[in-house]
Amino acid sequence: MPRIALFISQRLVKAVFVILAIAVFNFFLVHAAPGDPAAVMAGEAGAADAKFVEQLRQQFGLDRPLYEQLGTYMSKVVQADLGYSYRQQRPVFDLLMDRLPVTLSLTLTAFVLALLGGIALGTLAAMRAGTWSDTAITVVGLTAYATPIFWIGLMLILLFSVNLGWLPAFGTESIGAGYTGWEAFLDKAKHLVLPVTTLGLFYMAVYTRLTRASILEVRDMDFVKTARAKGLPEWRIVSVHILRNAILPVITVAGFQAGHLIGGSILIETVFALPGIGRLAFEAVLQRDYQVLLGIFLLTSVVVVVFNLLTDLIYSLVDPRIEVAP
Amino acid sequence: QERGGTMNIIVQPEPPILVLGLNQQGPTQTVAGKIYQGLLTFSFDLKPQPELAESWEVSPDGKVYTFKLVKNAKWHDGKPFTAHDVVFSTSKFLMETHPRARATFSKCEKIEALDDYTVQFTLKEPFGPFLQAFEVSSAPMMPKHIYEGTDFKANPANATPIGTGPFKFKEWNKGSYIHLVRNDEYWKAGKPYLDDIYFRVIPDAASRAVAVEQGTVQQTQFNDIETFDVPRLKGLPNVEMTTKGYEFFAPLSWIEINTRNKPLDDKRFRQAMMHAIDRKFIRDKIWFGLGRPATGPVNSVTRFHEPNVRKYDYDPKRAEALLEEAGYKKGADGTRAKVRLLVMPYGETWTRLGEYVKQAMKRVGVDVTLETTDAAGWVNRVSNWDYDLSFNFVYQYGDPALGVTRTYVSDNIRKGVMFSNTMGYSNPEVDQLFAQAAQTNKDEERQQLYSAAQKILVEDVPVAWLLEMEFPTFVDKRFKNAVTTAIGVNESYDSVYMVKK
Amino acid sequence: MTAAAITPSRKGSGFWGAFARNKGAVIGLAFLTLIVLMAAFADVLYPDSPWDMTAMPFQPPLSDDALLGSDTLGRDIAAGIAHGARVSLLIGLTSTAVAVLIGVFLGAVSGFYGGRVDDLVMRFTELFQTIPNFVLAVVLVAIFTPSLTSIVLAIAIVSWPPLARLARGEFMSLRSREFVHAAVTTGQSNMTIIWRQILPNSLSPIIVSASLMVATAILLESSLSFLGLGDPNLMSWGYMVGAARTVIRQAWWMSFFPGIAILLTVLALNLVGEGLNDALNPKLARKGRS
Amino acid sequence: MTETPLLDVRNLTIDLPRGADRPHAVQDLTFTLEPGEILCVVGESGSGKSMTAHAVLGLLPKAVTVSAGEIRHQGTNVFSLPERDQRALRGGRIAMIFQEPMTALNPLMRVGDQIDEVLRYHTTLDRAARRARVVELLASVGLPEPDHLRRSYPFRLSGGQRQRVMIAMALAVEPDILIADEPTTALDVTTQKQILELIQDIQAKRRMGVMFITHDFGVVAEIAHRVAVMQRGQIVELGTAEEVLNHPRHPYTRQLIAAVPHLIEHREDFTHARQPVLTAEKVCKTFHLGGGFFTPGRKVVAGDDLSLTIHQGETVGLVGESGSGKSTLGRSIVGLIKPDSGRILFEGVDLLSLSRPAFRPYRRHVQMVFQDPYASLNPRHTVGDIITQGPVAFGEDRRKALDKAKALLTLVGLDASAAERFPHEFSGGQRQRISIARALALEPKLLIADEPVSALDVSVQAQVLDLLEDLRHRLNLSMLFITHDLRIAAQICDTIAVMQKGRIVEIGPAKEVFGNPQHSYTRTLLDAIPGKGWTIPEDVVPVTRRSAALRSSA
Ligand SMILES: Nc1ncnc2c1ncn2[C@@H]1O[C@H](COP(=O)(O)OP(=O)(O)OP(=O)(O)O)[C@@H](O)[C@H]1O
Ligand SMILES: Nc1ncnc2c1ncn2[C@@H]1O[C@H](COP(=O)(O)OP(=O)(O)OP(=O)(O)O)[C@@H](O)[C@H]1O
Ligand SMILES: [Mg+2]
Ligand SMILES: [Mg+2]
Repeated sequence: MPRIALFISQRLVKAVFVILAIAVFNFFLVHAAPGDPAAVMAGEAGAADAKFVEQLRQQFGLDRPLYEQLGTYMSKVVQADLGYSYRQQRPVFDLLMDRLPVTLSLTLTAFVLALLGGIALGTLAAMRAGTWSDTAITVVGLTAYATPIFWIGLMLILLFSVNLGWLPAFGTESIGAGYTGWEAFLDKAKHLVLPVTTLGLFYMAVYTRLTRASILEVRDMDFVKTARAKGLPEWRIVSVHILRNAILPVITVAGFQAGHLIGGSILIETVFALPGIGRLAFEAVLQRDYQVLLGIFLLTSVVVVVFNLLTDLIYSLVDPRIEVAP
Repeated sequence: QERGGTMNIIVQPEPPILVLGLNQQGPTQTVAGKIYQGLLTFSFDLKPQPELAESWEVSPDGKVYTFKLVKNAKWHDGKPFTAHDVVFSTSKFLMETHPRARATFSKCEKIEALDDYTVQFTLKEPFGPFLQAFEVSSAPMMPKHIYEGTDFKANPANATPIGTGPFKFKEWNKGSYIHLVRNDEYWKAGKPYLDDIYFRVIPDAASRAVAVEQGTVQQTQFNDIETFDVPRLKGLPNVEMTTKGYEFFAPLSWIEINTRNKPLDDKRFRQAMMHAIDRKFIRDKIWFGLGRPATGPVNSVTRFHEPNVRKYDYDPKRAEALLEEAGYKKGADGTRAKVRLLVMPYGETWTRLGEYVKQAMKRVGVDVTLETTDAAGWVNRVSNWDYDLSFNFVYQYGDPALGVTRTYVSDNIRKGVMFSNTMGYSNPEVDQLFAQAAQTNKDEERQQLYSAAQKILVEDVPVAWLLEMEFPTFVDKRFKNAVTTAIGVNESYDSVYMVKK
Repeated sequence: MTAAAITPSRKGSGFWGAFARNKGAVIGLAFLTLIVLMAAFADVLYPDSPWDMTAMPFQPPLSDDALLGSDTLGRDIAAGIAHGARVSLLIGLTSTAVAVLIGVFLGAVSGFYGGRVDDLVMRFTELFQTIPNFVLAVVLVAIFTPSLTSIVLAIAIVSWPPLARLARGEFMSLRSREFVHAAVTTGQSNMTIIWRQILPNSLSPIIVSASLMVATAILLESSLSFLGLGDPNLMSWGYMVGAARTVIRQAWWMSFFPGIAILLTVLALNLVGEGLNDALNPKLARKGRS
Repeated sequence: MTETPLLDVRNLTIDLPRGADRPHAVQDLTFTLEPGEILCVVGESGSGKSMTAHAVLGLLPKAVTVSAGEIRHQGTNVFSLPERDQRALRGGRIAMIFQEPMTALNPLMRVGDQIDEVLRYHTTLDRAARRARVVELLASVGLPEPDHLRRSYPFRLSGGQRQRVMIAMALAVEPDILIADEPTTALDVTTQKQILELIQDIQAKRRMGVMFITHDFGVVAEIAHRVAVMQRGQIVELGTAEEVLNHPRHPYTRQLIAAVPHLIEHREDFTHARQPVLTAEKVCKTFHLGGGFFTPGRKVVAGDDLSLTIHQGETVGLVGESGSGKSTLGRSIVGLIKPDSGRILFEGVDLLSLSRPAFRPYRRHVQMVFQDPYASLNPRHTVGDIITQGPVAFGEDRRKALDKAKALLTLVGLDASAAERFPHEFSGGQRQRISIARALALEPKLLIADEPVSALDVSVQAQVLDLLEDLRHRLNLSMLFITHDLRIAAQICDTIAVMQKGRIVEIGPAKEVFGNPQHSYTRTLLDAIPGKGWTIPEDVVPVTRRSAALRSSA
């Protein structure tokens, strides 16, 4: 499919520019802050003399002029080198890769569940528009949408870990339990239940609303009337004619949000003490770990761009009208 | 006292690195204290106890210190620990990487190994608290054979720390846990007892509390448990709480006052602050009973504390009178003055404290605007004197010369340096007293000098002292001997054992 | 797009009629009115500062000196909620207003002029949309230190892109509408056309999404406060939950009530937003029900 | 008639939900459909034509219910059947074609699959047999390369092709009733002709009963055996085509027929002695669509060497099928589009060479009336505002402009008080009068009318055309009249220009172009006009005569 290849290369070129622009933008944003990592480390050491801070600054390259730092940074970014975190004494790339699995397993599971659940509930609600089940789904969805995500997390911990003791409240696995194989997987899955539920609930509400609205829109279109006039059974009309057409706007929004789930996971990872990218980002802000912060920004931008690309591709597969147009 | 058992200890925040010589943040000390060792440790009353040094002598003029080392200590890679390691650590490694050690050992004229197991330190002039500098976090012993001739900070061996301690580094799952295992060739026969120690990273305070309750972790220390959880956790049947084991650190908290700015340059205004703030309330309601209201610059568990100083009781009336006297009359809106308070970004409790101070000062007519920032911003602003009020607490390291002097003497007014005399307080008399007291090793003489200094300082209020802070250590009742010395949880844990039921 | 979409709702009865037919919207509006009243009369209801320690700490709800209980320092939760309504609404409204200004301006310019200008503005918008919202907001607030202004600006900065896209779309489609062409042929200037012809007609979807954005802004503010990035001088609901989360197990009420306050306010705003949507965009409204 | 009719609708009454403009969509409707017959249902918009059709298929919207009457299909009451059997009836025995071929097909499904679906649910054929049948069907409706087309998505097909696919789908299982709800309204005349022929052809071959809904009497004249005329939910007249078309009895039928525009000879010939007002010389315009980093995008030639002159007092008609570039020329003249090359001379000045500010003074001389009376008035401004905005922009005093606007409103046949009201308070015809008043407010010399009546009902259409005709005479306006309806063009234009694919293929006096077309395309167009064989009966007063009477009395 040379068309698709052309399309992808076109989008990639565009994406590279966006990402480079973001890198520059972030660089200045992050450096606009007062204080630097040397200061934080001096503060945490509990005692500091001028030499110590000076040493740190030199080590971090913070004594160079800003444009020089930008130059160094950009030339590294171009080579896919995200730099070195002096605070954590590790290459940023390694740090991110350490944290990425947790965040990905959290966000992707939440995303997939939210998408499937949202589409199912939205369809149900729309096809029964006006009945009590529609009302119930709508009300619950709206409530989930309006509730602060961290608050849901806290309430779930309170209920399921503290009061009922069914599920672990934090962490990604039971440490020192020595599980292997299937047991280890189950253990990890158990740790993910509450965070995934919390994160997924909000997005499920979003997708439910979207699906419902989209189906209501499609439901009255002419081609659905045609399908009815053909004497097709209802389930086929819903699944083949209505849903497939209604799903497109949901895919757009979903693809758009998939990248932003990382933002939502800051809160989730904080509440549930998960060592993921979101928390790393928050800590990096507070500790002024420039390199890490810039790395995360870059990574998330890449994720968003990749997801947008995927969305476009899926879109072009589902919708023949989109001739993978730019 | 049998062998075996795994202990899970909270570590928070996650240390950046475990090489104690390179990083001395609190969490690093707690973890690395099991891997590295110092020459000495300290009893609860801050008397030196043997560790890697089995005995020591001080010359009568107080200038020469000679240590005899244990003979069977080995590094985790099997190499013997000798006097040369001590010399390397104190004269090379720490001089480059450890600000506190640098301050101490730069007072030495020479450091030499008399033989493989004897080290001698010769001081340029007597320094009272010299022995205090040999505890594990102040002077951790680093392996010469690994670091000699390398760039210490970039040495690849930093990823797998090698010490002489009872536990060896096994694995570090970043963001999750650090795993230490028993050092089978530990130099104390039959020790340690525990097989494994896991340090678990749990960034959320509420989660940490849950972890203690559910018994997932068996020990917490320092600020791990937020103060409001302390009363509840104290009541748990499976854990025991102690506030002992922090004597060496003896943290003291205060409101940092920028005495360069109006109206804070007025002694009476600062005294009024001392009267306006109810330190008992702070202790009881914000620190939930932990700590003691501070009376002056030296913590009562630190050596040379002077109890007989001017007392500042909670007395808003008195505070208002002092403000009137200083000329701060009430304006139309009931406000006498406006100041900013830069809240220390080290957790909820300090935020609550900020809110309390704001309300307390409002009661005497001083309008306080709260400012928050992150750690970097806080260090940056305080060390560059861009603040009116802030909070701070510092460790006293057992001796005023180590942990108190630096805050008040005028030659430590250094812009851009944190934990210096950032208040800009300057009193030649105080400078003089502190200088003399450091240079003698006669305890009575030092007591007199320090008492005099404390009286002056309490009168001048260069900072508004709040609490002699206490940290709660929660330990699972099955684990014994966790807190035995003045450095508490930073100890090597070679004598900790688990009682199996 | 047919004429129905731009049929105006000037007729009072039409707008209110359509609005009132949506039961949820009426409930939401009633609730919102209550919250606004509470915010307006917070000083009358609780004349003292919400920071004042008026009760014993840790008083459960329905105790003598604190209707909804007191917090860890003995501050009245009810007073906090009443005063917090102000902050939440203030931040929600101002940040939305700023976002609307930025978004509509850029979107209008982009949609009206098209071509290069459009390209440039859209690339710029894309940039902001690629960085995850909340991460950017956290970084902005942390960097510029938390204060009312920095929070409002941060929320506005992360919220404007969707509005810009919406406004752009509206302007683009309205620009090629015949009444705009008619305005061009009758010799009206670009400014007049943007201002008098297009803007009023693109307003209703913008109003609808702005009303929903107020809700999102309130949620964002509470999330920031929850992470300790709120203005320390303002008693806001997010702050209250954030401050109480650590004692949630001893004192559920401290985080429960402010959490409920956020939930209800956001819910009410959403309901009102949907009602506005029904009333202002009647085409969609009809589909939404039947 | 001894055999039971195919379809027998008796006393059908359909209720509308509360709040609708009337209580019943249709009321007490009775008619039959015999095999082999085409029954045309005509009537104005909203008269209940579609509702009736939907009721037959059991596809009424949820809120709409049948409250009385019955529909019998070969004797069995449709309503009494269980849902399963109703479904079998639908698509199996009764098939339907909808008005909009653009939206009536599922955009995400290959057309072959869409036809296949019918076969799957109404026959027991296996896969291969179904496929063969699909190909056969596509071929039978005259689609080229049916085996290839089967795998296309609807968006690749033209409107006419889609409508053919719809018909193929409807015929899939050989139903005995075909309901066509305005199946050609959205199509070009030429395509319309083909589709009408196709339906007639198939109907005749299979002896189907066809219920054909339309509002175009030309179409009725072309195909109907019997005609039912509906007004406000009731059948006001039902009879054979002959009876209804040539001897209408009901006043409503007569009114409808009177409004039908007709290919008639133009009443007065234009004398070319007068001054040219506007001359277009070699105007070219090409649109570039899409295109990105690598792709060049698509080119559409909308104007290719267009030349044309409009004299003072002359009406030039621009006709041609959709997309031929008519609007592009009109818009270029008023400056909404900038052509790539060529000159547009207004009283000797080349408008295209002028800068924006220099162009402005000329704007008032060239005004435009747009196609859509709904979309061309800003819904948020009062009618007074709308009319005065132009003069105010040219520096006129608001007060004065408003007085003038009121005078204009009376001129176009509205009350002066209309100035205070908003556009949505007017009917379509009234709105078009308002937009004419707006165009006149600047006292233009030239009026460009871009399909000004195509969005209106026939009867309203006639009124607006009358008005334009009247104003032209009174104000001595020049006019460029764009339309795709040749009957309308014939009625009011002096000169006709025929466009095809961006070129003017024929231009000349109306009489000559219609009477003696030179270009083959013009002939195709003329040939495709439905109902040519039918002339409006004498006793029904033709529109033009009525308008002449109106003019002399004014
Ligand atoms: N879904 C609906 N709900 C309520 N009323 C409707 C609905 N659809 C149509 N109507 C009303 O029913 C009446 C008849 O409509 P119908 O569609 O049958 O008219 P029509 O003769 O087909 O008109 P057109 O020529 O415009 O297609 C109209 O008054 C219309 O407003
Ligand atoms: N702004 C535009 N951008 C791109 N293509 C355009 C634009 N306007 C018109 N076209 C294309 O130019 C061609 C001629 O369009 P134009 O509107 O002039 O046709 P028309 O004869 O008026 O048709 P209709 O009868 O449908 O109104 C069409 O193919 C159309 O798609
Ligand atoms: Mg119809
Ligand atoms: Mg056109």
